[in-house]
Amino acid sequence: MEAVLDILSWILIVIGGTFGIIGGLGIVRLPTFFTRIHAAGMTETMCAAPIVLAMMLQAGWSLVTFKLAAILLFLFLTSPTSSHALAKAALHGGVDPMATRDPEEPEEAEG
Amino acid sequence: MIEPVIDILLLAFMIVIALAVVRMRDLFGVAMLFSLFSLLSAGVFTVMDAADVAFTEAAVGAGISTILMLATLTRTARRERPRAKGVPILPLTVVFITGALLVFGTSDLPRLGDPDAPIHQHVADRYLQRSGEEIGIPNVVTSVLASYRGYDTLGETAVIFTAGIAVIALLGLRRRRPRQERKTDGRDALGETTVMPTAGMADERVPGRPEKGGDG
Amino acid sequence: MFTAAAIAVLITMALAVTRAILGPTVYDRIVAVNMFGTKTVLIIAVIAFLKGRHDLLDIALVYALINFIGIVAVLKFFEYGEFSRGGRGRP
Amino acid sequence: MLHHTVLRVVSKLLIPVIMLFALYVQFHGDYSPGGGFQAGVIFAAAIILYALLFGLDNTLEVLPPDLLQWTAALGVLIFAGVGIDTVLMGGNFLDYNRLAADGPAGQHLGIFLVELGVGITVTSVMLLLYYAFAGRNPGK
Repeated sequence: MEAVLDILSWILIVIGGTFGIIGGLGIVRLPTFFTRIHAAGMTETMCAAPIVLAMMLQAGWSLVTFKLAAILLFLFLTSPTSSHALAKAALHGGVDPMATRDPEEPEEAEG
Repeated sequence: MIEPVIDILLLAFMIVIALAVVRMRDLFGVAMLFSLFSLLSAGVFTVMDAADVAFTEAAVGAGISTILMLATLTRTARRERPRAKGVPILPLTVVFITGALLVFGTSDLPRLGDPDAPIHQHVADRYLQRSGEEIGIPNVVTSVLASYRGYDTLGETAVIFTAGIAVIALLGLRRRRPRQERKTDGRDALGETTVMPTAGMADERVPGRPEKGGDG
Repeated sequence: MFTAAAIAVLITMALAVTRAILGPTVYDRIVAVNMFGTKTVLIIAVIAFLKGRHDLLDIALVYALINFIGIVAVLKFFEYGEFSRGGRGRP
Repeated sequence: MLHHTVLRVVSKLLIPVIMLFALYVQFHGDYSPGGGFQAGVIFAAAIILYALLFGLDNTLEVLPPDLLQWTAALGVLIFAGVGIDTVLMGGNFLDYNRLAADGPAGQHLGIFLVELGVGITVTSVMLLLYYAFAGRNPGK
């Protein structure tokens, strides 16, 4: 049982760490704001959730697990919300999304 | 054994951010980086096991101080003034001498966490050993803060109170008219006596202006 | 086990700091700071587990809540340029 | 920030939780990190979040500055009052042992009251600071 939990935790931590580093690379390497917010949003769920879940598996049934569950719940509530609000603010603030790239329009070369 | 690595990395991030703050002209970006700085210092405090300090840094640094900095930015300009030409010899000298003195001073300090350090020789031992029987609460920080050092905490509370009074005395407070109707636009409820926003601005500019039902 | 998690989170933090400093627009900075806040929550939780001091989790919890307020304040500042407007009614 | 519907809904969920957490920090400070200072700041942060999203005027109706000026003083008064009380009961200033029959019980009560005073003052002052900075027109 202990070994199963350890293996599960390892798997979750590897998943979380991988997604975290991929998202970190994404936020540095991707070209525009809206692609970067995608990378950042991905780390906020796919990096945080597996690592916290792994900790919950290691903690067993205790107050610690409850606190971790609360952290996970708050992160899941706040992170996507702030990402969404930020994207919306940026869209209204005039950042070019570059997603609706129309082949007929030639002026997208400047981006 | 990973802890020193975490510590060093967090401190390195702090140095990088501090340098970036010095170089940056956009004060909004500076406020953002300060928020990162306080996040990092809370991380460092956590590594050092200073849970209460980290907690304070978390609550004050990340939340309130960012908000207050931004609120101050709404009252001032968003960009720093461009710096004057030339190398500022005198300030540089002063800064270098002060920095060198501080570095020299650290050579006298005991190692971090040294049990023979002077700070641990006087009352700390007694607090740690007797707190359980004398105060009876598990968190020694709270017992030192609120009981052994109650005078100091009273002083700190008085300082916070005084700071609040000072800021109100300088900036004044916006007051809602008590019988004011619920307006649909927040901008309609500007002040106590003013109708025009500009007029309100003009006389609120006077610091310490006595207001009706005054605050200072 | 948590050492690996700590290293991964630290690398992510380093990359987020890079973007926060480079960030051409303010929005990039805000994204980086937001992401950094989440990673700080994680690193504090990981440190709590590495040390075996579970009361440190309270700090992670308070960050998870407070970081959001900071981001909302930043957005409000950036959209309105002031804090007294934009309540009920037309913003 | 009316058009941020998601933000408003999520904040409505979060604000009570943040306040509850502040109370936990306030009254659980004997056992875990935290205390009056931190709790006061977190509580003020929850109210500031409300003010950011739902407008300063709504907040001013719930917590008018006049009230906050009184509560800011009240916190210090509670703290100093505990000290005066211990003097009246024959001890030194802030000697909580006098507050109850045996030492630790008195200490518990004293620390509870003192932290409450700190929390009230810090919450009030933080909100007053926010009001003072936010409740004015920008100077441009």
